[in-house]
Amino acid sequence: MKRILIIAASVLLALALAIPAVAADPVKIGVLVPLTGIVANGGKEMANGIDMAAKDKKTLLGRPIKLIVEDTRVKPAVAVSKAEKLVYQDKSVALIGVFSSGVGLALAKNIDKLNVPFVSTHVMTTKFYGLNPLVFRSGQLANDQTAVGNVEGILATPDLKKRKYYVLVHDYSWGHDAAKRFIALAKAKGVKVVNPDFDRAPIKTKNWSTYISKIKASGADGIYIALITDVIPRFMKQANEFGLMKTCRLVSGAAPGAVDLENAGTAGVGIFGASDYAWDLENFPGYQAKAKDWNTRYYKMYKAIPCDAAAHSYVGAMNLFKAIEKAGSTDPQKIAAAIRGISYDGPYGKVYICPGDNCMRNDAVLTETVKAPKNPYGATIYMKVLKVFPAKELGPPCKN
Amino acid sequence: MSNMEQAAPRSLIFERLGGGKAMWITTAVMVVILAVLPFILPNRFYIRLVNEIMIYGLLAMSLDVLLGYTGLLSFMHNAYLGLGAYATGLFMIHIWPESIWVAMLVGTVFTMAVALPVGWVQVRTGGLAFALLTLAFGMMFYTVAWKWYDLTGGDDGLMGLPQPDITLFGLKLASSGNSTAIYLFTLAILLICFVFTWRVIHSPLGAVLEAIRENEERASFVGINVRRYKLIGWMLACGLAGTAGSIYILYRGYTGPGVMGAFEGAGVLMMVLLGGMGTLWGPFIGAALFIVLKDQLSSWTQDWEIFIGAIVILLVLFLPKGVAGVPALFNRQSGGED
Amino acid sequence: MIKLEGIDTYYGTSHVIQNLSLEVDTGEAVSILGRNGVGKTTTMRSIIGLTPPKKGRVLINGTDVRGWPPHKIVHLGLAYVPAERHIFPDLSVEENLILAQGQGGGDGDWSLDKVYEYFPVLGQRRRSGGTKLSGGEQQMLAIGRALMGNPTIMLLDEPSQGLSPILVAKVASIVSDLCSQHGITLLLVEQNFRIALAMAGRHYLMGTKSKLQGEVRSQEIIEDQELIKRTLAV
Amino acid sequence: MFAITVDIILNSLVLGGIFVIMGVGLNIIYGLNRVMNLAHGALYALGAYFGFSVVAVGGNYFLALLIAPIIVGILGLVIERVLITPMRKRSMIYTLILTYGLMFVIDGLIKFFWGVETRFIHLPEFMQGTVSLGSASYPVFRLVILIGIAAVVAALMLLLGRTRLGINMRAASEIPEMVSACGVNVRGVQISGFVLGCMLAGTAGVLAGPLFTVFPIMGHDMLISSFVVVVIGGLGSLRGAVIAALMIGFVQTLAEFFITEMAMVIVYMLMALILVIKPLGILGEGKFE
Amino acid sequence: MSTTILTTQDLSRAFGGVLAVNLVNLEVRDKMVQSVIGPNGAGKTTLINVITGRLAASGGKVLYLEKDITSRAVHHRVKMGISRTFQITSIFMGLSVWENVRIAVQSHLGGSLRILSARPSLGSVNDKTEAILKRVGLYKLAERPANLLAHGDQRVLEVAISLASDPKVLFLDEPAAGMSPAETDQVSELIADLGTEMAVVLVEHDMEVVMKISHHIIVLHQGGVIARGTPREIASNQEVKDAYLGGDDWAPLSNV
Repeated sequence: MKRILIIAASVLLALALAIPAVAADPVKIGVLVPLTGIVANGGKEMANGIDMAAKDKKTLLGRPIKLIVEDTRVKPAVAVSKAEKLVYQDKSVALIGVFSSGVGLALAKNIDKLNVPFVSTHVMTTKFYGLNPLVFRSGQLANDQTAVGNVEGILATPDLKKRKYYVLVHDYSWGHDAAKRFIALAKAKGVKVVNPDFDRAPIKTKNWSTYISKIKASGADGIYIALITDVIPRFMKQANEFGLMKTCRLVSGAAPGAVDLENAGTAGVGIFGASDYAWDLENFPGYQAKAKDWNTRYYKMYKAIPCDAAAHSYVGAMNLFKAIEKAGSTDPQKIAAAIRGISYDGPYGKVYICPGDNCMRNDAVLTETVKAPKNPYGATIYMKVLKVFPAKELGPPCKN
Repeated sequence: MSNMEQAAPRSLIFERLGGGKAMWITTAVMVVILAVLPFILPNRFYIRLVNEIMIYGLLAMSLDVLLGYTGLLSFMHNAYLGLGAYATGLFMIHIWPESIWVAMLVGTVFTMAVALPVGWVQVRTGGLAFALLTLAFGMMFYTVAWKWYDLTGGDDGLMGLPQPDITLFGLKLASSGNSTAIYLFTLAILLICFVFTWRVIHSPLGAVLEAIRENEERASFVGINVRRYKLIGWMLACGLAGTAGSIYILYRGYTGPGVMGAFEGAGVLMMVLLGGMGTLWGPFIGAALFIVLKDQLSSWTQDWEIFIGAIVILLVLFLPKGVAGVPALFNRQSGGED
Repeated sequence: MIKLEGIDTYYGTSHVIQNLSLEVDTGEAVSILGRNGVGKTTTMRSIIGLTPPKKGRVLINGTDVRGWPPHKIVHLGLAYVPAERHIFPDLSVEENLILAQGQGGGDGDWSLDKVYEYFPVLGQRRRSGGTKLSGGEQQMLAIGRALMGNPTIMLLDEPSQGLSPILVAKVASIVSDLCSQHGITLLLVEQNFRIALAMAGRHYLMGTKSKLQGEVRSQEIIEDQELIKRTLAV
Repeated sequence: MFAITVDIILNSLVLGGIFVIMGVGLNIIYGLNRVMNLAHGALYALGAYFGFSVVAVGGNYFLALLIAPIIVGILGLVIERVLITPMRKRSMIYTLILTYGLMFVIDGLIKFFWGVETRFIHLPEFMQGTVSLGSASYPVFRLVILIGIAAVVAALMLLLGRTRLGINMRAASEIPEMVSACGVNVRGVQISGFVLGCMLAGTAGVLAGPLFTVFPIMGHDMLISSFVVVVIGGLGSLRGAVIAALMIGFVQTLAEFFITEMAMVIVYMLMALILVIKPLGILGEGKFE
Repeated sequence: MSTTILTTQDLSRAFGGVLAVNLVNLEVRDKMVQSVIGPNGAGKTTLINVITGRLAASGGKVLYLEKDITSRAVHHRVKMGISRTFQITSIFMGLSVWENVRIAVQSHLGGSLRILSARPSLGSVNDKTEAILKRVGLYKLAERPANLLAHGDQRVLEVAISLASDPKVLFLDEPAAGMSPAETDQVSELIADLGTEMAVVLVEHDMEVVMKISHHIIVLHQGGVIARGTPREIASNQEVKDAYLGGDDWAPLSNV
């Protein structure tokens, strides 16, 4: 008898622990970001951007906005189970965020079951084009877009143009995708790549010395990397320590994380690459006012350097909020329909979601990390904007 | 018969449960509660949670067959869940997407086929070396799953699992895409595995495994081929883990190398210890507590690891026999260490 | 010096020593004679604290040390030479000696040099690993190690075990000399009464279950050798 | 080609050296206490973080190298007294699971106090840049760290070989009972061993900090690698751990250089192979030399 | 003269450089109690360990029913009819008395691989378990967990376990160790009784027991056999006395 009681008690305890707290009044939005693991910084910045958007927007459909933030730990399985929790238990009407293509694709696979729109703000794989009616990409440039930005940038910069590039990527779908896109485009445009099969480093890699040795051995004098943003300064630091950066220039498929860039100090100088946003945009005509305003407010709210992860997550959230208002309801299909074709004029100009493939089109910047001039954000290293690409130049063309 | 029942040992909780009606009534009640749960609980999140608990409970139970009944420690039993999941998934994606039953069989058999040579090597060492070898082989499987991008999808995991109908004797029951259907399917498989394992544990073979756990040397000196039976225990545990893996991928529609990681393995070990070794139902309670705690804590606080860790430490210090040891606390004799 | 009052000691569930009392005076050399398996070694371990008695009193110079950790008992001036020697295999001879240096708390002036003086063979092999020594050398090392602590009491467990008679004779005479020269109280455990006779003046005869069958002086044994054989009959 | 060879050899030594310190620390704890410390990796991370903090508040790297291990050692003492002592008489599986819980707690505390971002330990001016070795060049700080590793190993050898405490430790890993019967407080020796092991983990952390950067879960992989080292070398065998650590350092570096894809599989296969041939590891179990 | 079941030929076992068992030739005969005695460290237990397969031999042979079994696995030897008890009680502590014996009987009679039947369904196993427990006098305690038994009963239980495999040779390593006088009497009666059915090899310190129930005694000293014979012969053997209590070669000491 006792044992029956214990089993029953355990089950009750388990259920009691899982009972949800509050009834739904606010509009709930599920936010999936990594808060632990190597990309935790990026996750924090994404959460900040989305939080800022919610604070700016204040209400949806006349109801308060409630963001429920869950940690994906950058693990697809965890993310899916958190998404289930956000949707089934918390009754979130939409999911937003997500770092890493692997996580994004796993979630996309399950989205029909979950039956809510999912706006990814930090997924770069090209597989997202037209993947699912409920899945959107609004944020980070996709790999084909960064490839265009980077190759064009290389061609436009005399110092970079003649170099032979060694391609090193993180070993998962985004890395592979980014490498293939870059290599294909480089080939077409006459940029030399020494290892067309590209080198793949496990995501866990902390010790880059072997890869650095390989780059040295390859005779390359340029490096193209597609590494998770937080890792870039780490790689740079080690490349510097080995004296690799004396001979090589670095082009990155993703913008380095702001905090990590700051932590890396001067080691992080000299990262060249295309991105959607850099706070330096506030010095560029046409973006000046909006960027400056957004930067100042972001810095004030989070005591953190404004960065691309926060900016495109902000924009993604704004797109979603606008669409919910436009749909006038929290019905998933209606929201999804409203997101298609929505546009928003944010810190980096006007963006819009192409209705044909559910992915965003936006302007982008070519940047290089350099020592920062005196600035209000306390940054010592920053991404200097070299060039601005209009959305049209980056492609791909939007077909309806 | 009744005479023999009386002479049967009464020393261990599971024996008492096994001998009496109490456990079967409890089991039946639990199964009924679990079976009606999806129909009375509208929130699918809980259904998914309970589903996950059932799968990990099965995995923990299979580890307990090894640890609690045979006395062998496996650090990475989850690797065999992973093998089962990948085998089932790959079979359905590349070879035959039609039948859920065949896929499950493939998952289980493949897991056991891999476990056989591994087990053969492991049982030659014994003791702590056995445990450390499970770590080595487990990490190897993990690394292969993680690095063999073309086959396993690497870090992204295995996706795009077909969702065939669940059929029984040609009769279509439901779609495996339906989470309630998968839930009930899991429950059914779980029940079969539980009854099967219970039967095995209380069979003459189970007695041999127990004897090895209690005193390996004495076991060999009553004529038991210890290595052979350890291998049988290992194969049984791995087969069950493979089955759990098959359900896992059907339930999740996805699997990645993450489920095979070393730290996930320690989590499974923790479930067994939470629930109490040497009882078949203990691991399920352990799995429930562990999964719910982890899930809830990670939602409530970013510092959930501290709490999980602290709970584990307190449990080991003050309740080393797990939840299954709780009855002893109520007994007159204190449940002290022997 | 050493006084056991009704001690009871268990080895696991086995009740090895039942209500044992005995006494050794300062400067005395006493043996416990008995066949194997009667609990002689356990008596030693009870005194030194390795197998603490569950009941009774273990008095060292009047202090009840029952339940004390062994090292504190050693600090009262005890030294223990187990029958198995327990030489640390991966320590050199010298390191084996250094380990025990000064731990006994007595006022002796034992040093490496002095031990090497008594046991020249140890000096010659000071760098060798403990297990590379022969049985006799190991026994000497064990005794040397015990002496390094400057003990006032030495517990010597079956020095004859596994040694040839010649070696035993040598060891026995060295130890006897040492103890009388340095005023070390000796408690010896033996099943070979001739060694006991050679080294101790008073003997407890121990039978099954650590039951004392009597107490005799060496003279009595020498006069009546059958006494031992009657009491401890094979 | 020469440059690459130099790189590979030095990198292997650096990696192997960190493994040596970790593996030896684990083995000292195991040999004396029969505790397989799963929190060892977390203590390593903690060492790196303390090192980072010492530098961040204005100390220099060498001060960090001194202070951080001491703090980790003190923590080790607390852990031993509060958590390990009550477990002495229990089966080893309980300490395994207990230290696993401890690992989570320390991981969580690191995140709580230092946040989740990657930290960089700033090194003194002279340690930046490269030094040329013939036609090859190598980062100065890596050489300094290599020297640091050598110094730690030498100090450890002196401690174990020449001091009273070292002799006591080696003896206590063999026949603890006899150590006690020689008048040495064997519990004290065991506790010192635990603290020493923790200090070594902390030291490895400070040394590895500038190599791999400092981040919350940095201890996880290091723990697994240390396990591999300890198992291949033979549980409790210090010499075995050194041999195994250097071997793994080389194998891992070479495998990463030449095949990348399955580098770690090679390492695990090697471990399995060694254990099949020698189930107790290269130098067997319980040797503490 | 009863038949010889087991013989050893120059059996040796070395630990490091020390020969714990040195060229021992032994003949174990059916339906007899033979005792192996000797002072501490004489190599008695090592000898049994080598014969029963717990330790490998360093030299020599063990012949059982004229088959060379020197390097057979332990469980094979048990199946062939060689059974033993240990100096330190070795039973299944967490199991009941019944289950302790039952598992041994089951292992002997077979059925261990019948995974789908319940344990009590092996009828012949149960019958035999019951018979053995009754014989050794533990039947009343069948349900009790072994770890809660008195020390003496645990030792008897170990004998019961070792009887389950219908041994032809039974090695008993100090079965009476730690027993009370009454228990010792009981167990020696049991051993004497067993000696009428099978070959029993007894290692025992309690000389009263040895002298009372042995038919034949072998005396080991420093790994080698120094005497063999009937209890009476051994009792009067000077060499044996010397080994135990010190012989004439100790003479130089006696005048110290």
